[in-house]
Formats: sequence, C-alpha cells, structure tokens
Amino acid sequence: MSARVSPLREPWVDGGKTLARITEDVCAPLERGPAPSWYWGLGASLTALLIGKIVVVHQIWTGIGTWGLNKTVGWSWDITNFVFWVGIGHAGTLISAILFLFRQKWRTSINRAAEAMTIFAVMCAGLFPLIHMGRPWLAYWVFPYPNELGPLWVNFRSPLLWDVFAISTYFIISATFWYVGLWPDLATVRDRSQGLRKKIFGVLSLGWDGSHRSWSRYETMYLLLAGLATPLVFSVHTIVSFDFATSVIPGWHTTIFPPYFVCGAIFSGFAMVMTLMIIARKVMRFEEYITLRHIDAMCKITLLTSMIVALAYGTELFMAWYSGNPYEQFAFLNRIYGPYRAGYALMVFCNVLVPQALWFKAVRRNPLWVFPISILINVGMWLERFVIITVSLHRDYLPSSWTMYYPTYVEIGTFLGSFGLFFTCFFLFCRFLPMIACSEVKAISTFAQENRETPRG
Amino acid sequence: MADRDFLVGVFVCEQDLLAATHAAREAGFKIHDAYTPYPVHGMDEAMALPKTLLPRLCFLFGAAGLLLAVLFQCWVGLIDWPMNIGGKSFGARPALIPIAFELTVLFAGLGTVISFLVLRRLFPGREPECAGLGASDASFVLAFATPETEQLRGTLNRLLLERGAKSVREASSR
Amino acid sequence: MKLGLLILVFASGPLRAEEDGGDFQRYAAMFQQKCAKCHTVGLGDRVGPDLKGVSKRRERKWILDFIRKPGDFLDSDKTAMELLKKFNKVRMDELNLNEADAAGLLDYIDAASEGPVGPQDLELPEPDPYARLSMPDEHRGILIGFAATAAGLLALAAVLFQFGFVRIAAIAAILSLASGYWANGGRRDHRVFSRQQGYAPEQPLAFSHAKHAGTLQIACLYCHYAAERSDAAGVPPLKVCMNCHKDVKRPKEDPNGVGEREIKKIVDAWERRADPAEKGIQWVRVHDLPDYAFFSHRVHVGNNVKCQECHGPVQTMERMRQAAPLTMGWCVECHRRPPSEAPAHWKRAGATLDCAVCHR
Amino acid sequence: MNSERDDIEAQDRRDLVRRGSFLKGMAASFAALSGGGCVFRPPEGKVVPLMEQPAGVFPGETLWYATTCGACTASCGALVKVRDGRPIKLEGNPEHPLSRGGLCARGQASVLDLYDSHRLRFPLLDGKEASWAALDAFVSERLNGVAVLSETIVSPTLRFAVERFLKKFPGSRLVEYDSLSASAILDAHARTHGVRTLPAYHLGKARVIVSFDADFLGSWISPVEFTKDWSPNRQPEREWDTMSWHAQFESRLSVTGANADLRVPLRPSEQYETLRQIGLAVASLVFWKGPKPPAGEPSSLNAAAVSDTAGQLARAAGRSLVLSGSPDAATQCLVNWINAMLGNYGETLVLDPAGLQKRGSETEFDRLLGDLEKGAVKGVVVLSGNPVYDHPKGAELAKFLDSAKLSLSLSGRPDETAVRCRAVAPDHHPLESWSDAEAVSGVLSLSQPAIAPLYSTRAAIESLSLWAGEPMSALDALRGRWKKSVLPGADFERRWHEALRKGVVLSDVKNPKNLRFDGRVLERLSPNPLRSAEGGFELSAYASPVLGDGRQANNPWLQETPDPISKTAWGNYASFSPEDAAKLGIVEGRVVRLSAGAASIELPAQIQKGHARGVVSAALGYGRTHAGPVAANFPVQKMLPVEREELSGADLFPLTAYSSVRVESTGRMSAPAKTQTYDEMSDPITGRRRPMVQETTLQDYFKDATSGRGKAMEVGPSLWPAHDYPGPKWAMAIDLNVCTGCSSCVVACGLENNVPVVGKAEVRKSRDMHWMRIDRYYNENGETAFQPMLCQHCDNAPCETVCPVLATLHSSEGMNMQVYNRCVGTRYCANNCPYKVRRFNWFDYAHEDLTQNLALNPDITVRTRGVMEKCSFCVQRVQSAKADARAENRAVTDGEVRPACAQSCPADAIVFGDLNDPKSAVAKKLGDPRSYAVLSELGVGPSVFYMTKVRNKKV
Repeated sequence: MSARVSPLREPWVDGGKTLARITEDVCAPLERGPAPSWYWGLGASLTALLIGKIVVVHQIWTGIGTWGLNKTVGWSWDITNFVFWVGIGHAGTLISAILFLFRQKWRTSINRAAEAMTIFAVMCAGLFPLIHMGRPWLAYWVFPYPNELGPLWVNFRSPLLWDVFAISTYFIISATFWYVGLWPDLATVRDRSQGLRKKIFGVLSLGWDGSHRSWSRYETMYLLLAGLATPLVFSVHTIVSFDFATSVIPGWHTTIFPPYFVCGAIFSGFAMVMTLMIIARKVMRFEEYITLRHIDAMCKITLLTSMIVALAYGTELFMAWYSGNPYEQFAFLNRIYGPYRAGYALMVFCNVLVPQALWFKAVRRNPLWVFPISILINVGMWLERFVIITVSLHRDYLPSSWTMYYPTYVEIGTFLGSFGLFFTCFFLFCRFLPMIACSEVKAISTFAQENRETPRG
Repeated sequence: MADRDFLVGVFVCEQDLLAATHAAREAGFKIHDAYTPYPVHGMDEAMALPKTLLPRLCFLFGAAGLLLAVLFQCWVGLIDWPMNIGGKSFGARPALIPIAFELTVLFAGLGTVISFLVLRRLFPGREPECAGLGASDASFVLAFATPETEQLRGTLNRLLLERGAKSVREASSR
Repeated sequence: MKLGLLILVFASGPLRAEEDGGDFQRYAAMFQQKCAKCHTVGLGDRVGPDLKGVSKRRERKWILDFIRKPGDFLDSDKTAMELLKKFNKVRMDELNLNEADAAGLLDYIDAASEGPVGPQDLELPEPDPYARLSMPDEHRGILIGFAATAAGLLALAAVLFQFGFVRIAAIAAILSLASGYWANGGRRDHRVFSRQQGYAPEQPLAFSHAKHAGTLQIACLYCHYAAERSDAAGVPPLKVCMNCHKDVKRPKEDPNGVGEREIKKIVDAWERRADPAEKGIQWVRVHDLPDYAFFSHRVHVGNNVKCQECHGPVQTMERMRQAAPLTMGWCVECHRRPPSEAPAHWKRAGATLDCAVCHR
Repeated sequence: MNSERDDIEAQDRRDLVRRGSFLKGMAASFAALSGGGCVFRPPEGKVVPLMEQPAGVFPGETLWYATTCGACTASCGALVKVRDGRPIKLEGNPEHPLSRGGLCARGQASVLDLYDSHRLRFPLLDGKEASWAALDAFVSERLNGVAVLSETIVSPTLRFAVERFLKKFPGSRLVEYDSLSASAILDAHARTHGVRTLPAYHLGKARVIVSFDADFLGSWISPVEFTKDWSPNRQPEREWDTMSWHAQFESRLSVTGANADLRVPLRPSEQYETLRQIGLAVASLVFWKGPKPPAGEPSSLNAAAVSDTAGQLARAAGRSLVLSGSPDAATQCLVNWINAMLGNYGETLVLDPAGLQKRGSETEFDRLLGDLEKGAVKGVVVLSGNPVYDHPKGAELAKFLDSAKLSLSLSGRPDETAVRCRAVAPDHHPLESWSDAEAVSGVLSLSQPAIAPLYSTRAAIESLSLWAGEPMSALDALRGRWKKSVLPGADFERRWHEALRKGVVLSDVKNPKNLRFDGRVLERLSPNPLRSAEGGFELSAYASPVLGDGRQANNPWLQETPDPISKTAWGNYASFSPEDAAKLGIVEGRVVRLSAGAASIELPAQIQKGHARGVVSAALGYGRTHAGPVAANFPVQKMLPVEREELSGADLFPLTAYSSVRVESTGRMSAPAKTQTYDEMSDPITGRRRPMVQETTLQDYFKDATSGRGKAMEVGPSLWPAHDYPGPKWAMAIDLNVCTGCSSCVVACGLENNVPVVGKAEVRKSRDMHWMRIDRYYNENGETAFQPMLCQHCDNAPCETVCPVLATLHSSEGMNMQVYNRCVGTRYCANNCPYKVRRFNWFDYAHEDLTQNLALNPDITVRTRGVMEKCSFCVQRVQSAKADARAENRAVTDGEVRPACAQSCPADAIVFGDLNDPKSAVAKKLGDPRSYAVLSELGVGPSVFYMTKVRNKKV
C-alpha cells in the first residue's frame, strides 16, 4: 500500500507469516468452530440482551415512568448511555479512517474489529434516543417525509434532529466503510467454503474476485471514504455535544463542548477497542496479529486524549469561575460538592489520574495492566456523561425545582441490555466474519514486503 | 459476463507478477486482468490503467447532497411553512449547517460506493472471474484472453513461466 | 366516559340573520328558518302552497294577518279553511311573528318571486374544493416504503435461495397483509382505509339529504341549528324531524313506499320517547375528527364558510358521505390560503395557522 | 348532547372497553344525566340525538349559573359552568359581596365531589340498601325526643325546616357544632358583649391587623372574603400610608403568617400573656381607664414585638383589628378588650349584622353527650357534618350512635358518622339541590341545582319536612320562605329570577343592636391551663388551606395539591422547629408518635422554619377511615379498584381534646410526598441568593421604586430580529405582594385543563403534574415568599428550538403552544426549560373512574402517556373569547379573557391581557417600576411578569 517500510521498523505482524498462513489464521475461527470460551461469552451476552429486552418491553408497555426520571431530570441514564455508546463508536471509524489517511500501518490488524465495534456501538447508541421517547412508535416523525399534515416537516433547528441526521449518516457511512473493507475477505472465505456458506458469502462479497481493475478503483474509493469519514467522526460528536451546548442549562451551555466531546469520545473509544482487543487476541488466538506493539500504540493515543480531557475539565472550571455567571459557578461547584460529588470524584480519578500510568512503557506493553485501565477509563467516561447530563439538570435555575434522581432496575437493565447487544453482535462477528482485515494484513506482511519490487527506475 | 476462456499464469509473489505483466504487455499481449489477494502497487502502470472517475463523481454527489439539504431546509423554513420557533428567524442560517454537512457526506459516501459497484459491475450473485486459482488466498494471477493461435499461446506460456509463474493454465470466467 | 362529541354535520354560511346584507338577508334567513320546510318560492307546492307571487293572489293585509295568527284563520277564515283542506289538513305552525317581521318576510317573498334571488338559487361551490390536496397521504407513503422494502427483501430472497414462484408469492401475500394490517390497525390516528374520505355507511334510517336539502331546499341550519352558536353542529333532535313529520307521513312521490316506511321509524321513535327502552335513532357517525382536533362550527359558519366547502355537495347525497379527507393537510390548505385567493363570500380571509387553534 | 374530548390517542379498543363497562355500570346515573340534556355516544361511532332539546340549550355551548359554594360554611358565591348538562367547573361569583369572584381551592375542587363514585347512591337501613319508603317508615316511628346534630346551619330555609321539625317533636332540640370551631369567640362575646355571636370582620377597613394563630388567609372562618379584604391594602403603589401593617403571632408557620410584615413564633400557652401585655400597652396609649385582666403564666416575651405591635395598633385606633384563633374563651375576651379599647367595634368588626358562618357551641355538644348518657335524649339525627370524625369527642358520640333508639345520618357519603348510624337518608350534593345561605346577616345567596341528582338521594329540607308531616319540595320550601322573608311584597317572580341570576340578594338588617363592651368580665378571667406537661409538646392542630377539616378528603385534586407552606401533598405530618428536632434527634420523614391520654397517632416528622419551639403542629382532615379510596391512597394506574396500602396521614381530631402531647420517635421512616424539596432562596454551596423572588421594604420602595430588583445580568443583543405580533400579545402579571400562596389557582388550573392527578408515590418521585405551581422560598431572614410559577411563554422560548418534531411552537399571539398529538416525548423541551414548568406524562394517568371523568373539560384534550404538557395560558378561553367577540363583531375587551388561575385568585394577584394594548391592565402592570421578569438575564423574553414583593417593615 505504500513504499517499503524502513528495515529499522519492527514488522506489525509477528511470526513471519506467509500469505497462505495469514489466510489460514484469519479464517480459522470461522472454519474450525469456536472455542468453549466463545460459547460462554455469547451465552452471557445473550442473557444480558434478554434482560435488556424484557425491561425495554416492560418500559414501552407501561411508560417511561418505570424509569427514575422526574419533572426536573428529564434525561439521565438514557442519554448518558447514548452519548457513552456514541463515544465508543468513535474509535472504530477513527482508527480506520484517520490512521488510514496518516498511513499508520498498525491499523490493519485492528481496523476491522474496531469498525465492527463502531457499528455495534452506534446500534446501541441509537437504541436509547428511540426508547427514551414517550411514544417510540411515533419515532418516524423525526424524519422529514411528505405527509398528510400539511405537510408538516420537522424542526431543522433542533439539535436532536441534527442528531438524527448525524447518527444515521454516521451509521450508514461506517457500515458502508466496514462492508466495503470486507469484500475481499468475504471473497476469501467464499473461495474456501462449500455449500450454504459459499452461497451466503458469495452473495455478500458481490462477486469480488480480486481483479486488479477493481483493486485500483477500490483503493481510490477507500481513500475517498476515509477522507469523508474523518470529518464525519468529528461532526458526529460535535453534533451530539450541541444537544447540550445549544441549551440554556448551566453546565450544558458551554462552547467548549464540541472538542471536549470529540476528544472524550476518542478517549473512550480507544479504551473500548483495547478492552475488546485484549480479550479477542486471547480468545481468538490472534496474539501474533494484534501484538503488544499495537496495544502500546493505542495506549499512547489514550494517554494523549486523557490529557486533553483533563485540560477540558480544568478549562470548564476556570471558565465557570471566570465568566462570573453565578448559575454557571454553582453548576460546577455542585458537581464537586453537591449530592453527586462521588460521581465527579470517580470521574476525575478514572479519566485523569488512572491514565497517567500509561506514561510507562512497562505498563503499556502489559495487557494485565492495560486491561483494567481501559475498563476504568470507560467507567470514568460513562460517569463524565452522567455528571454533565444529570448533575447539571437536577439543580438548575429555580431552587424550587431542584430534586434528586435515582435509577430504577429498568434503567440498569436497559444499560445491561445494551452491553448484551453490543457483545452479542461482537461475538457473532468474531465467529462468522473475518475479524482481521486479511487482505490488508497480507499487504503489510513480512512476506509481502520482502517480495515487493522496488520501484523501477 | 459472458463465458470466456482465459489463459492464466499463477504467481506466488507480487514481484513476479509485476515483472510478468510488464513483459507480457511489452510483448504485445493484451492483459485481461490480474487477480491478487491484495492491491499490488505498480500494477496500474504495468497494466496501463486509465485514471478513475470516482473522485469527480464523489464531488458531484457531495455537492448534490449539500444543495439538496440547503435548498430543502430553506424552502421549508422560508416558503412552505414558516414557523416562529423560539423567536428565531425563519431562515436562521447557522441551523442549516449540521444537516447540510451530514447530507453532503452521506451522499458523497454512498454515491461513491454505488458508482464503484456500477463501474465494476459488482452485485450480489455475480460470479467471480477466475475463481479457484487462489487469488483470494495467496496466489497472484495474471489473465489473458486465450490467444487465437497455438503459437501465441505457446509464447505466452513460456513468457509467464520464465517470469516465475508457478503454473500456467486455461481457465474460464465461470 | 365519552359521551360522545357529536358532530359535525353541517353548517350553512350565507343565510345568517346577523349579516350585513340588511333586511333582505335577514328575511332570507328567516324564510329559511321558518317557512322553507313547507313552502317554496317558485318551485311548486310542498307541504304548503308555492308562495311565488302570493301577494298578487291575495290581499297583503290578509296574508300578513294570516301568517301572524295562522291558527285563528285556519279555524275561521273561509279561504284559509279551503287551503287547509287542499293541503291534506296540515295546519300551519304558529310563527310568532311581529308586524315588522311579517311585513319583511312578505317583502322577501315578493322579491324572491321576481327573480332568482331566493336562497334556492345560491350558487354552490365548485364541486371539488379539495382537489388541490396533492401531497401523498402520509400513510400511503409508509405503505409504499413498506412495499419497497418487502420487494427488496423478496428480490434478495429470490436471488439467494432461488425460491419458486409460489413461495415468493406466499411471502409477498403475507408481507402485504401484514403491512396492510399494520397500517390499518386499531389506532385511530393511523387508520388508512377506514372511515376516511368517501366513507358512507348505511344508516339506520334512509334519510336523504338530497331530498331534504336538495329538492325541498331546507336550510342546513334549520336542522343543524347549533352550528352557528356552538362548536358542535349537532344531529337534530327528533323533535326537529317531527316539526314537519307530525304532518308529513308520506312523501308526495313514494313509488316503493320507502319514504313512508322510513318516516314511520321516526314517528314511532317519537311516540315511544318516554319509554326508557327506546334508544332513538342510532346514526352512524360519518364525520369523525380525532379527539385532539378541535373544530368550531360557529367560527366557520360565522365566517360565511359554506357547509358544502367542507361537507361536499350534501344536497345531492342520497346517503351521507364524507366528501373531504378531513386531514390536517386539507384543513391548512384553506387556512394558509393567502387572502387574495380566499373566496369572496368569506367575511375574513387569512385564517390563523397557530397550532393551538385546533390542538389544545 | 355531550361533547367531550378524550385521550389524544383515542384508541378505539380502549374506548370500547371503557364505554362498554360504563354503559353497564352507570346506566342508572346515566339516565339521570341524559334527562339533563345529554346524548350519549355508544361504541362504534354511533350518534344518538336527543328526542327533544331543552329550550335555550345548545349542544356544546357553555352555560353559567349563579349558585353558592357548598364546600364550607363560608358560603362564597359561585358560578357553575355547565356544559351539555354537566357541571364541570366552579368559579367565584363576582357579584357576591363577600367573596367577590374569589373561590378557594376547596370550593374549586368541590365539583369533583359531585362526581365522586364513593357517594351514597341510595338510602341505607342497618347498612343495607333500602327504599325511601322503608327508611321513612323506620325513621318516623322513632322521632320523639331526638337531638338534631348539625354543623352550623347557614341556610335560613334549612334552619326554618329544622325549627318546624323540632316543633313537631317535643323534647327534640338542635345542637350545632363546628369541626373548625370558633366557639371561644362566640363565648367570649357572650361574656363581653352579652350576645353569643361571631362578629362580621371587615379586614378591608383595617390598616393594622394583628392576628394570633388566626389563619385568616388560609382556613379561618371565611378566607376568601378576608383575602379579598386584605389584598387591596397590600398594594404599595397607592399613596404613602395605604399599605397595611400585618403582624402575626403564631405557633406554626401558616399562610397568613407567611404573608405578615411582623411574624413572631409563639406557643399557644403564651398567647394569653402576650395579648395581656399588648393590651396593657395599648391601654396606656389610649388612656383606658377600665378594669384590667389578671396576669397569666409568665413567659419569655419578645418585648420589642409587643411594644411595636401595641404602638401600631394605637396609632391606627378604629382602623385596626386584633384576631385570635385560640380555643380559649379567656384569651378571646382579651382580644375583645383590645378591639374595644381601640374602638374597632363597629368599624373593622361588627356584631350586628353578625357573622353567621360559625354558631357551634362546645358546651352544647358536651351537654348532648351528657343527655345521651343519661338517656334524656333518645336518638340523634345527624343533619350535616361528620362529628364522629371531626369532633374531638367523636368516639364518645359514636358509642351512643350504636345504641340509640334512632341514629340517623343525612350525609350523602358513607362517612365515619353515617356508618355508625342505623339509618342513612343521603342528602344531595350542593350542586344538585335548591338551597340558600346567609353567611353574614343580610347577605343571602341562592343555590340552584346544576344537574339532576345523579343518585337516589333526597334534599335534607325535603326529608325533614316529610318526617315532620308536611312534605314539600326543596324548591317550594325555598321559594315559600324567600317570598315571606327575603323578597316580600309585590313582583316576587321577577325579583326571584333576578336573585337567581345574580345568585345573591342583600337585605337590610333591621334595627341593628348597638352592643357595648362590658369590661367587668376582665377581672374575673381565669387564664387557661394550657401549660405543656413536663417534657411534652404543646399541640397546634390546624386546618390546611387545601384540605380544611377533611370533609373533602376523597377529593383527588385536594389531596394532590401540596400544603402551601410545607409543599407536602397526600398526607399530614408533625412539624417541629429545627431546634426541637435537633433536641429530639429526628430528621425529616422520621415517623413520630404523638400521644395524649388514650389517643395516639403516628406521623412523619417535618422540620419547619419559623415554627414555635416546644410546639408540635399537624394538620386536621387526614387519616379518614371512611372517606373513600382516594383518601386511603391512590395508585397511579387506576383510580378504582384500589388496594388500601396506607392511610394518607393520621387523624388528629382525638388529640385536639388535649393541649399537650408526648412525642416519641418510632425509628421508622416515611418520606413525605413533597413537590418542592429545596426551600431556600440561596443555594447551599455558595450561599448566594438567587434573584427569582425580588423583595424590598416599604421604606426602600419609597426611596426607589425599583429597589429590591437585584442586579440582573445584562442581556446581550439578539442575533435575530424579533418577530412581531400584529394582533394581541398575551401576557400575565403576577403581584408577589398579594399572592398569599393559598393554592386556589393550582386547583383551578388543574380542573380547567384536565391536569392528571398522579398519587402519592408519584409525587414522592417529583412527578407532580401541576401546570401552575406555587414556589415557596425562605429568604436569609427566614421570611417566606410565594411565587406562582407557570409557563412563562417566552418570546425566545428555549423549549421550542429543541423540539425535533415541531410539537411546541410560538403562536402569532405570543403564546407558547404545546401540541400534544404531535409530541413524541423526548423531554428535551422540559430539560431546556429554565423554569421547569413542563410536565411529562410518565404513565397513562388514571381516567378509569367514569363518574369522575364527567368533570373533565371537553374543550381540552386528555393527554395520553408519553407526551409533554404545560400551561397554555388557557388558550381555550382565549379562543372562545375571540369567537364570541367575532360573533358580536367587536374586539376582545381587556379582562374578557381570564385564565383559570387569574379568575380564581382571591387576592387578584394575577392579571392577564394583551400587551399590545397600552390601555390594558397588564400593560399598565408592566409599566410599574416593580415589575420584573424571572431569569430575564437569559434573554428568553418571558411573557409573565412579577411585581417585587414589598414588606411593610423598617429594616
């Protein structure tokens, strides 16, 4: 894909694989059947998904009142989870697109799984705006379609409507990007299989045959998609942050939100990729493809974004003080000293203090350290959204309306269910689709590089 | 695609493929296509492929999305049904930006992919060409329309074997 | 509870007493209210004689006295008694007119006798005022989307599994049934086919608006009198029917005896009215707006919007039918019509588009 | 014909179920209704017209009838709104000289009592359904030597019927009592003025009002009348001296105390001595030479407050008024003494014509119990009231009811008294009956039925005259009596109809007696032994302005309306001062046991600022066992059937026999259902005060009329040009100076707009649905301020911008519209509302009680679950006023549109109108220097303005 790599650089795939060996390795999970741990994982995910499904059905049947919301706190876990999942959904396309544009070769081992993670995370995210509606069966009203009401369109000024466009565009483009990347590998699997699987993969691979005439245009298309997806990644969380930034509520009404949210999203997204990859490389035996060097690289990005997030926290506090706006000042003091202060403290601990450990190479290269850190970062990032959303709402302008919010089992179950959905999809993906971008790894494999012609002339 | 017969050379690495391609083209053979497990750089020049239309199409689709979004939002807000929403002007411009951006990306992205599929005539159920030669695994395949004469066939066969082909054989597009 | 909002049947515009058009309009309205159920001007005898040129046939004073005290005359005056005999002994109602009103009414009849100025000749709106509704129905849009998805899935299935025609047909049938059921399901604001435009259910009583509002030229507001005072137009109480039908037991022309049979239903119900078991005439509701849409008849009638503009050519309908779609799009079509395009007979043009006018 | 708007979903399936069961279950009452002019709509979209339309009634048209509110003995004038044969709302009658268009929360809500499905539907004999004939036969044999027990009879016609009845049966007598007794005031006047009567108070004439535990703005005697009197004097924009000065000495924080300029917490036992000290100070200032009362228990008095009060009183001699709610006659004698010294009799309080709202006598009640004990009285006819519940000695009475030869109740409800009686002859609801009322001598108001009786009930007048052997209809009795005594002379019919139309008639009081204060009694006064027992607490039992004495305890609207002070709904609680709470080691919500003698109740504790130390206070009217399902509790999904979970509060009446109680903590917790959980104006972290309520003192106000406005942050220039409103632009002004917090508007709004009632559990979760709420704040001095808060209809409404589906928009007349049927329920608008006035339907709220649903307003959608709702500025009233104006070819006049809150306000604190009309009242209010908008610094441009609260004090 690019010019020869400097021999000083270590190769990104260990073990001196031949091309055929790479094919074997990548297709192995599909062909030899899953390990027992896969069944356990899927079983647990399906259980969580089922719990989520039951509580969501109960909630839609009975009403949003089954949640702990009230007249003052109209959003809490629902939108917290939404922003959380959208944030996670950032790393996938980011790894794929931006690292592609920056010619970061190490993306190839993880980009497929990261993109899949994006899609599943956006699915989980999309669930929440849908079920948080009082009348979700009317959700189609948010689309501007011709109707018999006048026609009555939608409110193009509403950040929530921007969300609708941003999230659905992001989902469609991410899914397309992922699917496009899958074609060569689908063809690989097709060519190795028989019977029904051959048929299915035959249809899915759209008749891809590795023709160079296709490859040539494919690369252009992939580059274009990457170029489009990169600003899209930034726009999505920017627009999600508009939900809050354009409002009038102290603690929400903040111009810093777009970059703050985007960095937070990348931060949490990379943490989630690390969580998944550390599990997957073990369970799917991909240690040679997803190497410690991959983890190390991701840790560096995580550390960087953690610093940016910490800067944002500081800036927020400074601006609240500097603005002289008493409501704004109180909103932030209330985060620190108010009834939800434990959440704020934990958030700072997880997002600012814990990642400092990643300054050390020994930590970065040790999955046993990185794994808990990545989990803590995700906890912290969930709390960040909770602190922004709920803690700003529960005490806003008029003290008469101040009140507390406590989640119910329905909200907790729904959150659990979203993890169930996410991991169920991810486990199925690992089992039934090539989890590593086979053709891309081949292109950067030692074999390919050693047998590459230096440009003539 | 119609049922056609090819003469194919199968290589084990891109280096040999590139060399064979150059040689064959210089020898005047018309290369049907090459089939590789990953995109081989240098093949464009080797096969003398023309520049693709895709970037221009991408731009056009993006522009269409942008135009549609802006015009539709303006039409709704200013002409079809102006409404006083939060005291803002009917055609408040900053509010147009997010959706205009999203639709630009959406149209450009989908348009590019669809253009690609149309240009390459890829669709669900299409039969891959030259399947079974391992091009999706580890082989690099160079395909020629089977030369008309036995002699040319022999020349090509030799040329390919000389350039490192693991094997040379007849194949059909189906 | 839900004692229902009864609705809507019609309102009539141009015949209001408070009109600016002065006496003529006032008495035109009064004629419609008080006389038109039995008399016409120039359209022939009905329950009572045709009044065209009546003041040429009889002395003005006699007529004025007669219409002010018909009861006395019918018992004593010779001419009146003869007329009574001629018209099946149907006695004229007491109209309780004062002198001025009686004179005004007679002036109106005279004027109406001269030419086509009677309310009978009021021009009706163009036959299809709602034809401009061009936007596709929202639900049809959904259905189309649904059908397209289904077709796509079928195509995929066909390619994938090379299904036989029969199986594909079966799937298509199931999908379309499901979508139809879904789209036409119980939710009233989602119904697509039921009770929409063109809905004309069979009624327990074969009441003909064509006969009453068309041939007999009875004013809409005579029966649906609430329409100019209240939001609801109301279905007339049986007493209103009995105003005429206490005398009219069979139509003039009634070849099949249908008229007589149907009139008997009213009379029977009326006579049994004290009986708690008598449930009255259970009309099937035709015009049924959703409960969240508030329509005010009095505002529209007061603005001279003709009944037919919403209810269609009722005077030609044998059985009542919902002529307009009564969708919100159809409502706002009029409401946002620029004043320059509004019909000239409306008092005010340029209605409001505020949501709260109908939804509150 | 009935037009009615229901559920915006209008699901046919549910309608079917609902209508089906309705038709089955309600056939009887339904027949009665349709007789009143209804056509019903059976399932399947049928339309059944009436046989004959009653004259003057048009389907869908609203009719108003003048009547008298029957919710308490204050007997305010009311207008009842009748739609298609159903009374659906009560509003104050502006022509009534006492209530002047105001109506309190209880009066507003009483229309729901009519449709209470827990009313008695037939007579009872020994607890079983009986025919009227059987009942009459049973009763007639046993009428000799009975006592008629009743709460104060305000209807002269009923009193006449009772007198005739008593005459017929020798040995029988009438005993009147009052659940909220004013017996001590009457007894005191018997001693000081020689006539046992309640004075008629004229608070409007009083420049200085000093009240001791008399909650005259909340629940004392005639709160609406007093508020109407009190509020005009609280307007500082009049001349210098016209703002009255109001001091309140009280044991707990009452609505009245919250509005006072000087408020002193005072134990009930200290009242006598405090009054004596004030009296002595006044005596020296006005050179009183007469006898002086003996000293009471020494107490630690606030000397400054005493001398300040005395000085103010003396300066306003003849234009001042001292009131007391004490149940102790000696204390009340001191009140009379001070009023007499100041020459207030004949000015601010008048004994003839007298107040007739309370005539009950505790002595008489005790004598009745004695006679029952002795067997001298053989039976009891409970004409009205519920003495078993609402009299401290109710339990003793109940014993006799069980054993008496005749125990008969005329209650329309199976209440605590009725269930102990052998026979129950249910009376009509006041909205079903002909009656009259004379709350103050010479002010006679009429009650007329607005609907045919729903059930097989009979007017008390008819029952009494039947048993007395002279059967007559209530209407005949009423007309007969009015012809004779109220409208004598010629032309009765015309004047009768005029009276019916107006609802009230003023008749002259003949030869008013000039009663003189007799000071000799002062020397013989024995100060009451109210001293608290060692370690005990003095008890202050009060009636809350929303539930009163509990007769309407089954009224969901009243239960859901929070107490104006504690902001707690659905139940009572024991209030303590913070110091006492700390001493007892109790926290808010801790269940405490109050006991005295044999009586003992358990209540959650409430810590109340401004509460007197050593006193525990709790509201009466709760803890009813036989009020109905609503009083018991209220599940959110259904009204009926109801599982009884816990009583809403506890019954305090038995404890009121004691003046002090023991308090113990039980260790359990019971969270109160509060609609406001944070009470202060300043935040808890920085302690900075928030400027939503702006207040100043009269002194500062005269220096600078804009004082107290605080420093609002500057609003930057707008990015957008403003929209113009070529027609009217509706706006509201609320005067914080006169808003007493009485909550009448809260109830009026709820009834007008079909606001759902959600029940205790939901209120606990902060999910109350009130569109109009009254925020209550304490400032840094511990003073209280009320602030009605409703949708501010901002010009730049933040809620509108964020709705994705255009369910909330701005109207061309400046109103913020909420379209329920378009709402998908994202709640984004509520989050983005700085005033938090938007309310979300978390569930499908109870509309299962089909009888209760008859009170729904057909002009308003009943919202389904999952949609947002909020104040609409009563857009339906605006619409109908515009339609009326258009029909009459004129413009809408100023004051023609009054939203339900503005209409109901007894203090006239709320003004509504067109801001584009410079002559409108609201435009003038906006021009007042006191006007400000809450959170105006946000630039949202509210259409609701508030007037700075001005306190008449020096500092």
